[in-house]
Amino acid sequence: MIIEALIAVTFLAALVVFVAPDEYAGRLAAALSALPILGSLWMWAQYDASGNALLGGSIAFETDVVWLTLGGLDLHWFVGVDGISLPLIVLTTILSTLAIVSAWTPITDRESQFYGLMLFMEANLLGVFTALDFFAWFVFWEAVLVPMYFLIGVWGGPNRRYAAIKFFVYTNVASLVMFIGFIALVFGLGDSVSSMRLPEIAQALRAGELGAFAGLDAATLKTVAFVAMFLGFAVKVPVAPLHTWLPDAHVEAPTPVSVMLAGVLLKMGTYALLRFNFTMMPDVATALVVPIAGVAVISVIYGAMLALAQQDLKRIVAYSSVSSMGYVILGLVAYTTYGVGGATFQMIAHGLISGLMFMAVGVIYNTTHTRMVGDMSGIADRMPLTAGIFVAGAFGYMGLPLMAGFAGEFFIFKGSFESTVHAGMPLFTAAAMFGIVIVAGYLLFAMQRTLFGPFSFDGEYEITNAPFHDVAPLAVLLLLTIVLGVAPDLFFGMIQDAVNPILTGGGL
Amino acid sequence: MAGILDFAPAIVLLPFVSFLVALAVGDRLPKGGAYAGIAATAGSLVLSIATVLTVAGGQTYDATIYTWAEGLEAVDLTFGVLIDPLSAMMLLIVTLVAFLVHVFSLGYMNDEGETGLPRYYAGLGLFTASMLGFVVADNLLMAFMFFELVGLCSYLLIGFHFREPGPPSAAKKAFLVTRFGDYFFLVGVVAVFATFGTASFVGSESFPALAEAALRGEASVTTFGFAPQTWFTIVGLLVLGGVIGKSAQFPLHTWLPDAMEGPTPVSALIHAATMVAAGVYLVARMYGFYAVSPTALAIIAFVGGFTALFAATMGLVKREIKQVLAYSTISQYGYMMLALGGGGYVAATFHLMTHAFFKALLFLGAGSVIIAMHHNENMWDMGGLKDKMPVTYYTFLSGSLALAGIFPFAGFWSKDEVLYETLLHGLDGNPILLGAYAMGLLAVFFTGFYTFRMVFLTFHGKPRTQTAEDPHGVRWNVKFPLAVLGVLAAVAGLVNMVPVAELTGLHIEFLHTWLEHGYAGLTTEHYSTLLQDFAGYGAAGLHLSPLLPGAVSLGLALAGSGLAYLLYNVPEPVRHTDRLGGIKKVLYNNYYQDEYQVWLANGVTRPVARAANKFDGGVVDGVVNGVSGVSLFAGGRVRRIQTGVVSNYAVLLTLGLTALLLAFGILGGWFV
Amino acid sequence: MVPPEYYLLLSAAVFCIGLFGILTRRNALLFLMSVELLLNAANINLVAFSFVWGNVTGQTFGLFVMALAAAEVAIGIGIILVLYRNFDSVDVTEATTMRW
Amino acid sequence: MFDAIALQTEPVAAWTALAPALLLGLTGLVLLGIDTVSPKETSNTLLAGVSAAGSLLAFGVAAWFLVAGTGQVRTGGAISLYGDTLVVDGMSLFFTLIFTIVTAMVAVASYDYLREQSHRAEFYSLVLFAATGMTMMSMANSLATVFISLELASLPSYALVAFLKKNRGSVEAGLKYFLIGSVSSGVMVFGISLVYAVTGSLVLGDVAAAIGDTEMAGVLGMGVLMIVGGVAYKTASVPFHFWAPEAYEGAPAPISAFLSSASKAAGFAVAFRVFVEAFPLGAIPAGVDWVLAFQVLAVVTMTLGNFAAATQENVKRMLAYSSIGHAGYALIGLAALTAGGPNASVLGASMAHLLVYGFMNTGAFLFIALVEHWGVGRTFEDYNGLASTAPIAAVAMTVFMFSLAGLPPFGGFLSKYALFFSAIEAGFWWLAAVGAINSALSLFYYSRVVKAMWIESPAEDFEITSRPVGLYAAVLFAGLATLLLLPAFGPVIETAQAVAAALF
Repeated sequence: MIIEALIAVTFLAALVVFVAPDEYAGRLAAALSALPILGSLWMWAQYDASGNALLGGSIAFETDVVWLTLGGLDLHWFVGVDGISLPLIVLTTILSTLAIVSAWTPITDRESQFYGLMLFMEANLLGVFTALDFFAWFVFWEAVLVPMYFLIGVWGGPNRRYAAIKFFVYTNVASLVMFIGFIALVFGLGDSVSSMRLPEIAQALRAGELGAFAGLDAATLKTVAFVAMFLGFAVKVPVAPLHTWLPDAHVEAPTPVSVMLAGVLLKMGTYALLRFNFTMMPDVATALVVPIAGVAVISVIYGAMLALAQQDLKRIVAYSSVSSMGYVILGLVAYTTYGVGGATFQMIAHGLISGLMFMAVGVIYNTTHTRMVGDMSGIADRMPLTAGIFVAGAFGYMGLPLMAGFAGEFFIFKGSFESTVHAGMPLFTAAAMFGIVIVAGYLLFAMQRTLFGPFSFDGEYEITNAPFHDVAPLAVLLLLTIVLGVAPDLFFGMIQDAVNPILTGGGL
Repeated sequence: MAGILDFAPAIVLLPFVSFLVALAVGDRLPKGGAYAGIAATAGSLVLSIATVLTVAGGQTYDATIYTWAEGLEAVDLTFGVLIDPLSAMMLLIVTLVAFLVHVFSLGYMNDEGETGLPRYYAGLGLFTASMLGFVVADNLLMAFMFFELVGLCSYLLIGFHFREPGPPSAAKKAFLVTRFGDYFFLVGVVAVFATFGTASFVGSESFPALAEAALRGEASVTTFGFAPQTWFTIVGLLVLGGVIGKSAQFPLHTWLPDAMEGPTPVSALIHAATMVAAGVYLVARMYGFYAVSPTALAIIAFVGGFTALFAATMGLVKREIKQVLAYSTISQYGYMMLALGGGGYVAATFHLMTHAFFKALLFLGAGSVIIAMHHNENMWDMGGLKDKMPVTYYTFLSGSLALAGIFPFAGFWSKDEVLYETLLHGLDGNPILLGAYAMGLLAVFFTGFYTFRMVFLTFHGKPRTQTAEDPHGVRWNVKFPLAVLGVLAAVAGLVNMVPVAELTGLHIEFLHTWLEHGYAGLTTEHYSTLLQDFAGYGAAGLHLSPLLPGAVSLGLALAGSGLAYLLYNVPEPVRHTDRLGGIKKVLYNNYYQDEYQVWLANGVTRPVARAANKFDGGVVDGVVNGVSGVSLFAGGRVRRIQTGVVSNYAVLLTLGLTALLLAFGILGGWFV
Repeated sequence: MVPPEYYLLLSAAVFCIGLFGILTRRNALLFLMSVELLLNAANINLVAFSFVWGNVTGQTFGLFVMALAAAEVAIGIGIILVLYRNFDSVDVTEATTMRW
Repeated sequence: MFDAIALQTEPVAAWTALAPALLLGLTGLVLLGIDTVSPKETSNTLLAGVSAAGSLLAFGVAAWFLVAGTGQVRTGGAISLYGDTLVVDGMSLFFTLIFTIVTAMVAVASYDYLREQSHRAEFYSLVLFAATGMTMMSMANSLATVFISLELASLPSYALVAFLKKNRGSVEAGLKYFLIGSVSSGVMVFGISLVYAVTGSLVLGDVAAAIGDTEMAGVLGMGVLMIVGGVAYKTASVPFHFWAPEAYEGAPAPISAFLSSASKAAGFAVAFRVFVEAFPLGAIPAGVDWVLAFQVLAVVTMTLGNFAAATQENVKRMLAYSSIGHAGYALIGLAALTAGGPNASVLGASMAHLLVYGFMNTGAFLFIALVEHWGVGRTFEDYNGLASTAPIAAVAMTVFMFSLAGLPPFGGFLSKYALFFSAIEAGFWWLAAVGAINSALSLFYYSRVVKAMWIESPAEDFEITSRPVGLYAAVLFAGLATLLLLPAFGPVIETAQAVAAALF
């Protein structure tokens, strides 16, 4: 019941905050959002399950009741966690609180609505990462869009209307495509499944019980469904060339929302890819390894090149997210312990680091009211602490050893280089790895131009050290990044444990 | 197990603690945390000496101290400490130089009233710790991780004066160029894991051992469809990428001269003992892996020889004292690479050691000169300083003699052995080595020239500026390190006097004996067998007396120095290098190396990025917006059907019905 | 006796005439009358085939249709009346304030 | 379980199964009675109250019957009345629920909407008579009763649309609605006559029995297609949809709600019964492929509706087009039928969608009524910043919009996805795909309303003084229902599919 409690508490918190007066909505939201953190940490401490939730492993904190019946299939309220979802839950709760705190400065109107929506989004995210029944999961998956639409649309920058609707419609189309693909798959399984519970479907698919459906023979149906679902999730990740909603959304969104968007929402895509495509249909995934690894490499390099061309700090970080998530795809398709496990770890690592970077950019923006590289120089002179953390975060983003980013990336590189799914994997890996040079390039250029050199700033704002509650979240994130970088086993153990079952059987 | 070696991790941790202290409370400590750093490095130094002594006693140490990532049904990734003669010697060098640099910094930074000292000492501490961690690393992954941390520290320290335009840019360049090399290194690490399933340096399960076994057909490893030796060569060269970057070998040497933007003690640390040495040390550390691949060896040797000459020529015409030293550094590390490639494992280590001493000395000496000259580095503004600052002068002189390779100073012995080994193996019928040797030999002449051009311009003749008339004095904290190093630069060579041994028959090549100890797979004998079996070095078994080659190189060194003496040891030296004309311009601009690399970065990459950005905005996003645009346009057209005139509705309704009727009529065949 | 196809043709003809009227007449009343033609075309079928099949279902339904036609006209006239009040004409193409 | 069994075992009491319809009709008469007793000072409250009470009572009875099992398989199947021309079964009761609840909401909302109007009694009674007609439609088991009940539903609607006699828009809407309606009913009745010509019967069962061995497939086909036309008119589907945009835009907003929710549902009720009972897929001659016809109509209708809605400036008209689009979705219920396929779940999904649609769409139109009541303009721009002055109502409207767009956590999400789900189940994944594309587009224009209310800032301050109780009550009730239909969707879809199964 802990999971239900977690989600319910967060929903209630959202309601409470929504009706709370604006003056202390922010403080209240932060305080209330501490509860989910405690809950998730308690789960982490109590976690005793092993194996992959979808492939017969034991499921922690499980609940399973029938919700309704549709087309002869039971839809369950079926939630639980395993080594893949638990780290993401911890990430979600922690990042949400930090994002809320980081919102105290920039968000100045309709606060109660803002924080209410943030908590509402957190609740749905928790649902996404815990639900193990397709329909329940899909409800949360779609429900995340609603608060995000408002958060971008109401509190966003000048071009927020366009960004919000683009995000809204683009990702919604993706979900529909994915939905059709998955449902076709379910009916292709025919009587071998009696419900929409993901474990049932995953095991049936890996057992090769898929039959012909709607005029498509089993093999074709499987491939078509795989592609449809991959496209659907790829938009969320986002994988180039389906990424164009992201920069707009990030640039327009207020900092805390960017943090959640980059830190958690993108992980929904990779999490779903892992849970659905790569867990359920490894045979198709390995058959399509070349295109998949191809788009992964393209995302890495192309995204990094785009970041290199940006002048807006936030756009730089936004595009670099595209780049970093490309690594995750590469790791997933490798089908090795380090590859898939590293991809999962990289979700957490990138969640922390991109959150850190967006917050740092936000703190700079709060003081300077500009994000343009050309508008400022040498601000490390006036806000050394922020600059210092910015530098640390940037090096984390470049994959500095003993920070979480390096762990994730190295695991992925190791795993995909030694992968046997395709003879070309070492080449794909080497190509993708060049991203670490480009990322260093654009981040170093950006820092040199903005933080260092003689101080100059053409704006009427007084540039001083940021308030404590702006910098504190940064420090926390930096600390977490280093802790995870020094001791990746905090999560990596349970991740591997949950990932390994995926790597055997199922036509591999 | 010997107690003292169990404290080896402390050697690494002490400076790290000083980093934390300086970072946390440095601004509340006297001297901005300097004492913490000095104490820590002193402690490390003592421990290192103890370590060396223990190792001399024949003990070694290899233990996994931390499992970084425990693999489930996969390999573990661990941190371990490996203490053998090589790492012990390197520990000594690093801690000694680091300690002296900390002391010197009191004079160079504190006394000069620099701001941000906690940041500076934190940087130094972390830098030392990272380097020591790299030195004791017992596997390639750990080595890489600390290698990267070293890079980070170099970024932080070179960019210490971040308020000026120059340093941040230099720091960025240093990190970026080395990062480019590290990219290949990382690919190499991953490849090593994929090939051998382990990355440890030592033991029968270490990857060099496995490589050897594989070539001897005693083990099988994944070679991705290549012949084992070919694949090992590829992997070795990938790792070498990182070496070339960090050790500033051609073509990735360009960052180093710019790195002179950093505070001079930092330059000393970087060039003498830490960052740049890391590359060469890495090759020595995994020498067993390179020894099995003649191609890799040849490439290493050739790159080294070429770099030695190439950098030396650039050093000829520089105006700033630190620039000369920078190019000399590149050149000297070229020698070490040459030695490694040429099979002179001991020679390389030897030169690594002597160079550490005399180059640290030269940089610190330059630092003290710069203090005296109120941070003016232009040699043409100096002159006649030898009377005003004798300590600096004589120590600097000792260092210069060592650098130029003049008998009996340290540099002579090591450089001489480098060239000797290379020649020896070259004569086995290895033309590439001979070519590399020729370049190395030629570089000796230039080295002598630029070294003494520097000395004479700086210290001899008449003072050419007001500041040179009465220079700013320096205190004990500057003189003490100079003194220590000055002595070492003079005598360090005595530990390995191969030619003398040759003459007298005495066994006084201590370094050889020193490096014959330790783990079976990491000794000089083992390496020479490997070289003989796989690279054919020494296969012919011909003997060559070291005397003649020694004499030749010494002669060249003297010639170079002598020419410098003739030209520059005069009261009013003139810019003789102007006679070189166009060549000088080329040399002065470093063969336009920077230009083309900057062009690659800004002239090629950025336009490509901009093009990609245009493409992204225009095509990729254009499609997205196009779809919505088309839909809305279609919607705008569709609604036009609704004309508002009810008669039209009736018409359309009828037409629609009729269409349906006809379509289905024909489909269903009603009209037959 | 008359074969049933003829009834179908007749009713179809009447239906088409009604439809033609609907498409061509702009006067609301004429439009209404044309609609009546449609209904009567249906009645023809109903009555005729009631005779053919020999049951009275069709005829009964025919009566219902007439009744409904009357009711429809009643409503229709009312609407046309307010149309005239508001648009000063009974031309159905006049009322086009709402479109697209 | 009460005496639901008794209801049908004792023939004398069989007519009591008509209770919902009778209650609605009686309420209408009572209203007229009240008006005749005191023509001058009839209290609006009384009228609204009576009509609301009557329809709610009917709702209650229908719900009770549904729960008790009246006319359902578990109690011996459909109750057939008057020579099998009317049947009371699960489906009719299910649809009755939709009609009655919508009627109740409309009645409550009209309390405020009609405050300045005269002839209120007529208004309410017309609404109730129309509702009666719709209930009859859901029970009609003979083409004759189908046509009569359809007219009984239509004729009051014409008058209601044109109710605002001084308002050109209302009158124009009435005219167009009436003219197209009369033409369509002419077409439909002619179709019926053709079917009669072929089969010699009007009772659906007998028709089904007779079509098997006919040599006049062509005539039958024309007849069937013309009945399709009649249905298409009632459900506002292409090509008989032309009346809808104007009628919904011009009519008093509560009536727009009534027509677009209840009347549309009634059309589907008729369609489901007629085509499943009278022209079963097994027995129908090869040439007469009405499923294909509905597939064409479904695709064209949803596409046209959504595309046209995407570029409207007037919110009410946008809703009108969106309601055409939703007719397209619901048509999937007929378009995805296959001989021996999962027809029950397809049909049931469509019914469930109509129920949810009944709440969310009614609510949306009633919100428009509220805004008209405030005298705020009708375009998107006029809605700018509405949330700041009327947050509660704005929240409700947001719920309706997102639910119509098919976003969680609202009923519309599950009903729409249940529809696509069953379409794919029946193997018509392409229908689902078209639906998906359309709903993506619909997300765009629905969110325009939300954007206007929440994101845009008002041009000038509204002077919103009143907080009309009735409208608020109705809107909030609809909003709450839309929200609760997500968790409570289980019983809805299961009932719908169970009663749909009884048809096959």
